[in-house]
Formats: sequence, C-alpha cells, structure tokens
Amino acid sequence: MTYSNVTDKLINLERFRIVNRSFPKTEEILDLKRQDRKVFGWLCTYVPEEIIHAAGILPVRITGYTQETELDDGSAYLYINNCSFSRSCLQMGLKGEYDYLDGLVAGSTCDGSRRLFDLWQHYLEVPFHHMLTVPRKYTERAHKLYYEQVVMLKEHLEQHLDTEITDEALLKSISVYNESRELLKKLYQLRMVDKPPISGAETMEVLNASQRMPKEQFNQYLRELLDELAVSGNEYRGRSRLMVTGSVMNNPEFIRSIEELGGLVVTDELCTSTRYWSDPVDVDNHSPLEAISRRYLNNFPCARMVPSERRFDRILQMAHDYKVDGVISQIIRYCVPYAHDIPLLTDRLEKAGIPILALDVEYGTSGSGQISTRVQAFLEMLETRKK
Amino acid sequence: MIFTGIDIGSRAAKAIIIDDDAIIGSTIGDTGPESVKTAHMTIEAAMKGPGISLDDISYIVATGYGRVLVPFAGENISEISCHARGINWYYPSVRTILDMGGQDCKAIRSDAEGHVTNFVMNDKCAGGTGRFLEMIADVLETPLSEIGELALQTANEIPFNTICAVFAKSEALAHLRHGIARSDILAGLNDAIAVRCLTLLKKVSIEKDFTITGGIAKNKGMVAKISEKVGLEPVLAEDPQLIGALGAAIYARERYLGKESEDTGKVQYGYNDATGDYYITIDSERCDSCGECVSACPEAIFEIVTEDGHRPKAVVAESARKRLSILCPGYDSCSSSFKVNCRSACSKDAISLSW
Amino acid sequence: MNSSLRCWKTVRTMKTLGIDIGSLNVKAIVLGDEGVIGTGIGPPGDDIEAGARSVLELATRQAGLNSDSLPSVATGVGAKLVSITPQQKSITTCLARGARYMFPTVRLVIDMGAESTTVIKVNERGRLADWANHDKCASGTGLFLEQMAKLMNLPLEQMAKLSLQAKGRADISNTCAVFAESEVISHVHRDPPTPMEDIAAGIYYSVVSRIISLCKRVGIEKDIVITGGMALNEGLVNIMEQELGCEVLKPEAPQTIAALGAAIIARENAEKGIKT
Amino acid sequence: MTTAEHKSDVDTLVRMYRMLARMNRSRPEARGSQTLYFNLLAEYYTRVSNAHRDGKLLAAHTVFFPTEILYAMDIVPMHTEMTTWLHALFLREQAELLAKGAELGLAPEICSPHRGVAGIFAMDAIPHPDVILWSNLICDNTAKAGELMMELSNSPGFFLDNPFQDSPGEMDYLVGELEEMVHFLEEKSGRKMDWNKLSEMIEHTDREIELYREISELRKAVPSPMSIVGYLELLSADYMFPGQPEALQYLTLLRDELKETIQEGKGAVSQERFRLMTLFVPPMYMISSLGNLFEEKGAVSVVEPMFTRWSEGKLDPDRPLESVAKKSFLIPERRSMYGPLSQQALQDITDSAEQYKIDGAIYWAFMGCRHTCATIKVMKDLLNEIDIPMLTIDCDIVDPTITSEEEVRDKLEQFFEMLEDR
Repeated sequence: MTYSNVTDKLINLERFRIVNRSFPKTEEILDLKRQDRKVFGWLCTYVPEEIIHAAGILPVRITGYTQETELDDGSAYLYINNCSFSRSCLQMGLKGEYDYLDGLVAGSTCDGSRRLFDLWQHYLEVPFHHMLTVPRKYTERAHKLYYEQVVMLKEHLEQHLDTEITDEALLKSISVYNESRELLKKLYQLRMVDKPPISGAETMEVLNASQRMPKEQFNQYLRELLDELAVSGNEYRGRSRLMVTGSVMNNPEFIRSIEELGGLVVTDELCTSTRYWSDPVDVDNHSPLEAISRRYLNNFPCARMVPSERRFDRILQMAHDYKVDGVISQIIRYCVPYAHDIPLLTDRLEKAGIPILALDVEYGTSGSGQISTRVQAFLEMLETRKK
Repeated sequence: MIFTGIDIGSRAAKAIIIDDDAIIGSTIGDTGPESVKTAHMTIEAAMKGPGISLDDISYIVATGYGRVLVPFAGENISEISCHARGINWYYPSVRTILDMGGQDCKAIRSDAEGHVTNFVMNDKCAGGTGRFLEMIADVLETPLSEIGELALQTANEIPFNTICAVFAKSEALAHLRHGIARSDILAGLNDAIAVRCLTLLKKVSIEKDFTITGGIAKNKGMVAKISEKVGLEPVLAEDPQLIGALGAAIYARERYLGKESEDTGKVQYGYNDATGDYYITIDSERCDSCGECVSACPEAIFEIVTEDGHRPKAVVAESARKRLSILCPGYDSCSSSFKVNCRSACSKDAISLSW
Repeated sequence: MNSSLRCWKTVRTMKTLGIDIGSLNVKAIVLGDEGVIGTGIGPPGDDIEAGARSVLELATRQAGLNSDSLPSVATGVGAKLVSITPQQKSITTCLARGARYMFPTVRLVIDMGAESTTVIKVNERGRLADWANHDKCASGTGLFLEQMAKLMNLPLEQMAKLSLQAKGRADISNTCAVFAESEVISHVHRDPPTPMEDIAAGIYYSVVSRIISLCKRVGIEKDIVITGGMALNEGLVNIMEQELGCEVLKPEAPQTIAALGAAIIARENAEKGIKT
Repeated sequence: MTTAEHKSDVDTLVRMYRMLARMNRSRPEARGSQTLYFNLLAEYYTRVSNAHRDGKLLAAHTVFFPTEILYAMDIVPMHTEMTTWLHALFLREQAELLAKGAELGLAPEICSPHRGVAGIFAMDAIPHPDVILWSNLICDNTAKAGELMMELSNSPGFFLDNPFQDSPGEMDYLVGELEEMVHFLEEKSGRKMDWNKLSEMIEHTDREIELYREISELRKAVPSPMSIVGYLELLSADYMFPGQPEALQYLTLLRDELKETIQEGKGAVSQERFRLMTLFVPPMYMISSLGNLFEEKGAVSVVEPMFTRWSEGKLDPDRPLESVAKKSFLIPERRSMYGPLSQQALQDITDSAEQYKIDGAIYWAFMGCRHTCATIKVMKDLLNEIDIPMLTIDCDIVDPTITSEEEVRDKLEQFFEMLEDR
C-alpha cells in the first residue's frame, strides 16, 4: 500500500481496535453485565436489531474466531460439512466465550445459521431464544409474513421481559440505528475518491466494532473518527480498486493481505459490512414495526433471496459508483447460497467488463499461502488489462 | 546484458540466466526449509555454468512460493504471470497453459503478448499435484522420474474412485495388495488427474495453442493422458519446469530496459512493486532532445543519447535506472518542492510520471 | 466380568496366535497362560502371504513353538489376503480387547497408526461400544507428522520439543493433509518467516485437535489408552495429554495391541470350542 | 445435441425399467409391487419423453414439490433430482454430469445431485422443460438450483417459497404462494386448473398417507417384512406420482404383500439378526450390493424416521389447496430435515427406536446435505442414552468417488461384528 504521510494514530480507530481485540468479552459488555443489563446475541442481518435495542438490551453479533483454527468442537457437533463460520461460532459458544448471553435471536436465513441456532439452543440453553421465519421473496405477501414474524418477536420479548416495547422506544432505537447507518454511509463515501483516507482493513475494524458495542457510543466514536479523517490528510492508493463479495467475512487481516499486495479494497458486498449498514429504516409513512420489517426484508439482499438479479444489480451499481477494477469473491466452503451464484454472478460481471477472482476459503482465513498467490496474479492481470 | 529469473517453487527451486535473447545458464534444485538459503544456493548453481557473479547480473525477478524472500531480487511477480510470459517466449501462439506444479495445478489463458487474461487454480485439495504424484511414486516404490514411462506400459488401466491424495494412496495400496500391476494403477490415477485438469481448463475455456508447464509436464504418461482428454497436442518447451523462471527473467529484462514498443515510441523506465506502478515514460517521438529535462531534474537522472541509426533522444541514465526508487520521488512530491522538474521543463510534453 | 480373564482358569496350557496385517507392518503375538510369550513385527513386503508367515515365525520361535498348530485370529487391512487362518476379526474389536487386557479400566482407545487414526469407545463390560475413523481430507495421521518433520528438516522428537516452546501458533489449513504442506511451506517462505516453533506448534495442534474432535464424536471418558505406532512419539503424546487435560495410558508395545486382541479372541474361540 | 439424441437419454430409462419389469415377471420370487413400481417409472418417463409430442407442458421441479397440482392441471412433471440420479445410475454418467457442473463453476461442496442437475441441463441430456419450478423445501440447494436451471434452459420459472416454521400466518403464506403458482401455470400452459381433479387427488394422497402409516406399522413385526430396496421404492412413489391412482395401487399391493409375508412368518432377510434404523438414505448406486450384504449378514432396515414417519394429520378434499399446503407440513422430511430441530423430532427418534426394537442405527452422512449432518451428534447422543449404537458413514448419494464400496462394506462389517459382540 502506498500512502503519503498517513497518521496511523487515529484515536477513534484505535478505540474500535480495542473493542475488537477483546470481543466477545469486552469491557463495555462486562460492565453492562455487572449492572445486570441484558445482552443478546444475533445471528444474521435479517434479525431486526432495533427491537432488541428498544427493549433496553444490547444486541451483539455472534462471530467466530478471526483465524483459521482447528474446529474440534465445531466439527464434532456440527459435523465437518457445515460451513466453518457456523462451526467456528458454535465452538466459541461451547468454549464459553459467549457465556454471558441472555438471549439468542436468529432468522431462517440459511441451513448453516439455522442449525447453528438449533445446536446452540440444544447444547447451551440460553434463557431466551427466538427464530424468525424470513421469506425468500419481496412480494407483498412476503412482507406481510415477515411483518407478522417481527411482531411475534416483539411480543415474545415483551412477554419474556414482562414489559411493553412502546412505539416511542422503537422510534428512538430506529433513529439511533439510522444515524449509525448514515455515518457508515459517509465513511463509505470517503472511499469513492481516488485516494481514500481510510483503507479497507481499517474500515473492517470500524464495522466489526459497530456490531459489538452500544450503538450510541459507537456513533459518537465514528463521528469523531470522520472528523479525524477529514483533517488527517491520509491518502491510500493501490494498483487497483477492488470490491470484496461473498460469504460472511469479518477478518481485517484478510483485507490487509490483499491491500499489502497493492490492491485497494474500496467497497464490499458483505453481510458484515455494506449489507449491514445500507438502507435506513423509513418511518415516514409506516408504523415503526412495519417500517422495520420493510427495511430488513428489502435491505441489500443476501444470496438466499429470490430473484438473485436484485443482488447482482446492486453489486454492479456499486462496482460503478466505487470505480472498481476487479471483484474478489471469497466463498467459505459449504456456503451453498453464495457458491450457487458464482456461475451467474461471473457472467453478469464479465458482461460489465469486470474480472472476478473466485476464492474458496475457510472462515477466518488471513489470506496467506496460495490465496495470496492468486490475489497477486489477479492484480497483475488487472494491470495488464489497464495498459 | 544479463538478467535472471528465479523461481522458488514449493518442491523445486529453479533459476534461469539470459543474456539478451540467449539462455546462458539454468538450474533446478530442491526447495529447502529455509527460503533465503535456498535462493542463494539456486542462484549460485545457475551462475556456475556461465561463470558469472551477482554483480554481472543487471536485474533479478523472483517468483514462486518463496518469491518474497529472495534478498537479491529487484521485485517479485506471481508464478501465474511468469508462466504465461515464459511460454510466450518459446511459442507466442500459446493461449492456454496448464501449469502442473508441486503443490498446485493452474489453468491459465494468455494473449499474444503473454499477458494473463484469465486463470483458475485447484481448490483446497492436492489431488493431481506433483506432491500427490510423489506420494504415489513412493507407495509404488518407483522413482518419480520413472512413473511417467511406467504408466505408458499399462495393459488394462484400473479406474480410480478418488483423487483425494490421502485416500488415493490407501486405494493404491489396496490395489497393490490385490496384486494389480503398478503400471495399471498409475494409468488409472493419471486418468483421474487428467479429468480433473480438463475441468480446470474448461473453466477458463480451451483455445489453441495448448501447452503444459511445470515439473509434471516431464511426466510422459501424464502428458499423454491430458492431451488425450483435451484433444489437443500440447506444444512443450524443452524444459517445461523452467518456464516460470524464464518468465521471471524476461520480466527482469523488460523492467530494467523499459518496455519499448515499436508503434508508439514510448519508453518506460521504472519498476512496480506490491505498492503500485512507478514509471517515467518518455515519448521519443515527441522528444526533440532539447535537454531541458537533464538540467531540470534535481537528481540529474536524464541524459541525451544517440543510438546508431536513431536521432538523439532523452533517456533515463543507465546508472539511475536501478536506483529510480531512491532518486525520483515522483511528480507530485517533486513539483511541490521544486519549481521546475522534468515534466514541467519539457516543452514537448514528452515526459510523464506514473506517480 | 471379563471373559478373556475367565478362560485363563478353565483352560490349561492354552497358546494362541494373533496376527495384525497392517499396510506398513505385520505384527504377531503369541499368547500363553502367563501372558504374551512371543512377539513379531515386520514389513508385509511384496508377497504379503510370505511376509506375514515370516513375521509369525518370529513370534512363534520366540515362544519356542512351531506356528502351524496354534489356534489363531487375523485382523488388519490385509487379513483377507492371507490364508494363515480362516478366523478374522475387525481391527476395532481387536484393539478394544487388547487394550482391555492391558488396562482393565480402559474406556477409550486412541489408535494412531501411520495411515489412519481410529478412536474406540469400550463399554464397562469391556466390549466395543462405538468408534470413529478420521474423516475425509483429514490430516490427523502420524504419516502427516513425519512428512511435516521431513519438510522442516527436523527429527520428529525435535519438532515436538520445539512446538512446546512456541509462543504463537501458525494457522495450518484444516482441510487436506497434503495441502496443509503448502500452508507450512508458505509459512516458511513468508516475509518475515513464521518462527519454526510456531509452525511446529501449528502442525501438532492441527493433528491433535483433529484426533480430539474424533474423541468428542464418541465421547471422551477415562481411562484413555493410546495405541499404534504413533504412541511411541512422546512429543505427540505429551501434547495430546495437554489438550485432553488428563493422563493417557501407554502400553509398552503399543503397535501390537490389535494383534494381542486377536490372540485373545482366538483364545476365547478355542475355549468355547473346548466347552462344547 | 439434437432433439432425437437427448430424447433417447430419457428413453433409455424407459427401456431399462421395462426390461427390469420383464425380468421380474420371469422370476417367481420377485415382488409384484416391485414389478408394478418398475412399470410406473417406465410410464412416468414415457410421459416425460412424449410431453411435447402430446402438446403438454413439461415442468421440471425440485424434490418434495407438490406435483398434485401439476397432475391436476394435466402438466407433465419431471423430478429433476430423481431424473439426474436415475440417469447417473443407468447411463453411468455420474462423472460427466458432475464434471459439467464443475465447469459451470459449481464448488464441490454443493450437493452432488444439484451439481448433477446443473450438469444435465448444461449437457441438455433431458427433454427441454417448458417451465422450471423450485422450492426452498428441502434446503438451500433446492432454493438456489432454480435460477441456474432457468438460465441454462432459458425457460420461465416459479419459485415456491415454503415457510420455515408452522404458524397460522405461514400456512396462509404457503397457500397464497400455491395460488400464485397455479395462476403462473395456467398462464404458461393455457389450461385451467381442474379443482375437482385436485380434490380427487387430495383424497388419494390422504389414503396414500394412511397406507404409508400402515406400512410403517407392519414393519414393526419380527422378523420385519420389508427390505432396504423396498424403502427407496417407497420414497419415489410419493416423490414422483403422489395422488395418482397407480401410486395408490402400488402402496396397497405392497401393504398386502407385507401382511402376507408376516403371516407366513417370513422376513425381508432369510435370517433376521440385526434390526436397523436408517438415518438419511444410503448411496443410490450401492443399493443392490447393500441388499446382498444385508441378506448375508441378516440385517434389515425397519424404520427411517427421517423419511417414512409421517406426522399426524388428515387432508381435506374440500379444501384442496390448503391440503396441498398442509401435506408439506406432514411429510417426514419436513420434521426431520427442513424445519427447526424440534423436541418432537428428537422424541420421534427414541420412540421409533423403542417401538421397532432396533439393535443399531446407521447414519448415512451425505456430505452434500449440511442441515441433515448437523444433527448427527444430537441423534447419536439420544440413541446412546438408550444404549443403541449408531454408525456414521461419510458418503455421497450419487458420486461413487467420495466413498468406495469397499470402505462402506468394511465399516458395515465392523458394525455388525460389534452388534454381534454386544
């Protein structure tokens, strides 16, 4: 990565790094637990966080090890042919890393995550557990069903906590989350320029933290970070501008390994990143619950949704907006929804003249060994195309 | 002028030394556990032939698994690019390359200049790689160099169920126990591997001419099987295992001399590393050899030369070419700190910097 | 109570033969009233029949007998291929019996051969209750360790010692045994190179945790006995104990346990024969 | 390929099944129900192969699809997974199909039948379907298979979104989905849905479900009357012609045969020694050799909780569409594989273990089926609690390169030896 006078000491970035280093057992979370506040885990971007937040609970996203480690428990319980993400998460659970959770909420999004939920429940009983049925379509009927499911989650929570989740509370949570989405959008806009002030790996740190700490606090830090960046004069540039797509991935090391080879990651289509912050909840002409359910079902789609064209279009749009030279698709073995899309996505991107590098990885990989060879070759290929 | 490409593969380390267009030295040895040591041993071995020393070599490019740890290399380039470029030196007509190396197997598509246009690599499985054949070779207690010939002697090859290296091995053992001929076992394995290679190739779509590079391309039995499956006779280099190193050597020359392309008189000086492109480009067509740049450059890296048969033109001085990274801070920085510099000084606007 | 013990009393001067025909080694055990009275180990060679014969000659000679008279049971991958005896039992059953004979308290047998790893659950009656072989694309085998040691130019023991000094631990891909090598190679070739001890630790961890994963499939229960050629590798056993968090029992001739089990079964059969 | 050529691929299936049926007639010991089953498949593929000639719409659909609706609309269904499996089985083209799938860029981790389906479409080896119908019941693979099939065959398609849990709202949703699909099919086929015909089929289906329950009951007998081969026939009967008179005929005949066998005090195997629970399905290509091994060892599969234990409930011919929806909540696969891992599902494992007096269980761990394999540990724990050992065999139901027959035989022999030992 070439840069001119990058001040690596961005205080707020460091704050986020600290959170990520100590997660799941971060100071903030342990403090909350001491004040016996509740902390819930959630499994997939189709889980409406606002509802949990509105109930006065801290929602944190369940993620696995940020290294490609042997999954002895994971493989013994989830068997060897479930994706290393769910195995990695379950193993952390079984090893007690998430022992503080008061609840677990998941959606019926993919076979891997729903079985992760099943086994988590079976072997690590959590006081509260809820599964939302998430339709795979965008039809009005689907919206109606998903809305019902969101209402059921709210009612289940109310009954479990024996309190009411008021519309006021919901509206408040929505505004907190929308602000967060707005700020993250600003952060991403900084990456559209030729010499972004922030690298892909750094952005990943920010997004990881956003799903692991109280949102209000996160928003404040991010606001300050944006101010810092504005005056930092940081400039990143690389041999090519890249987009990362595919399975769930939240390891900054992986992005760093790409950027150290000179490919600048300027955007992504990951459920831990873009698909997490994109699209605010629109409360103008809907009830809070309705607005929430619409946002979550209509959000930047996962490969599970039908038709996939909707996802492909947004990928192509992003590739255009961020002036992307190439796409790196990283797919975890046994991540069926994404693996199935490779033939179709490759075709769409080729038509748009954007080369794609399809990597098969294990969750948590730091992109070493053969992967880095492929990435370097891909970058060299992109260069010769440019000339 | 002498250039070297060094290819530290996962199993074997190779080096090639070229003088202009002629190969004057080459070597193939084992890759040891210490990368740097391996690199030194390899280059020493290669330099023995022509009897030269490191100082005689103008520029070195490294490739292969160990490419990042070659202390004396100017830069490193992935083996995929190098194989494409290397075979292009022998056969510019090659469009499809199957590189069968020690740990992985790659299908590469390249254009007339030997640039990679598409490639795929075997996924997280060693089936069908050199290492895999090694394992099989010692299961069959046959030297690796002989299994190719042996496979060709098959009377009736036996189908193999798996090419998972771990399980193919036990399957091979089982067959041996049942007294099946080694040649038949090998033929069966080669068939399984060839099918797998075919799939890789089809992923990048096969176009003539077709070639096989890497160590396994020396395995007659395998080559026969693959050409049978692909339906194309591969054009083979005299030593396919050296193609990666050769490609690196050609890159070395190109990087050092600058890419002169006939159509436009543009000449590039500089280098590119993991962090990006650093090229000073001089358009000899436009250059009127006024010499402004020579005096303008704070580091005096330019000079006016007259090659016989050519009119005088500005070039980057030979002495400066290798040290460009130290000497030239790039246009942005240079223009900010100095009033005049090469680019602003050039009235014909013949000089441009990539950074 | 254990039937194999019962037959000691009822049967006088009974001698039986157990032979385990593995892919790399043939092992033979002659069992007498007082216990093991003859042991033989040797390679099967090209002609398994002959290889097996010569090994059991070794054992019987040591026991001061001639082989052909003895009641015997064969086991192991090659058992079907030799005409030494019609009696055959699967390797898992034999291991369970052998381990039980050595350590009556055994509940879990971890057999680490060069080619494969098997974990065997023994119930309180000393019978085979469950087992798990290492799964597809596994690297939890002894051979893998040896290859890695060769790759790093280290003797196996040295590599084990190194790994115990490691501060960090290198990621070794958890997919394919052979492919894992290239991970190791790229660790070596990384800039800066990963410290040798970290790589060693990574290698051992990848092997051990895979074996432990197998144990978890059948359920970990003490006492744990470790058998097979790899049980001789102290470094590996130490790390196993570390990861398992408990001591494991080691028979002095771990690679002959299956043959011993076979001999015991031969004895039982013979005894049954006598009864009827 | 020309039309003539790839018609022939399906025609081969027809010829094969006719031949098998003929062979059965000449074998006195052969089961009449099996002969009928072979004929039914021959007819099924005759319909597929003639669909266009007869001016009928040919609909390719994924597994567990409510084909009653297609039959009621006089649309010819083509079961993509089954067709691919049988194709692979009889034409020995597993390798080609899977290689073709790989060329498309499908990762080896994707369920092989679905890689095969993509392959068979890319090879254009089956009659060209006029519509593609797919659903997320049973897994992500079926949910994702459709769009690729549409692209490869460039045919229009409809995705039937089958909800995950069983709240009333979800039932309504599914009914709505079915309505929409009927409209889609009416538009594409130019035929109106014949509601009476559908009601009739629901009636049949309901009786079939009853027969399935009866057959399961009969298999509790000692010795158990049905062989492992019969189990797979049983499944395809509902996969391929549910609600059809012939299915009814087949199941009735099978039931009577089983009754008879029981009365004669005979069993599926000449000497029953091991009563087994089968979890998931054994590899298709091994089924006959498996039959032999079971006969040799005296083993018989008496219950398959994942595939043959239907949930409680009746269908209502007066509310056909609701009944079609309801059926997808009654099928055993829903409880055991698709839906949440419910206590009910787990209870059913131990219940059937006891009711059927099983000695051991065999879990066919099909590497392509992730959400099924995720339950291996849970079920093993459950069964071990009641002291029943469970053998897990890694395998692939269509791709013989994953597990060799030798390996499987080896593991089974060890397992039987172990059961013997206890």
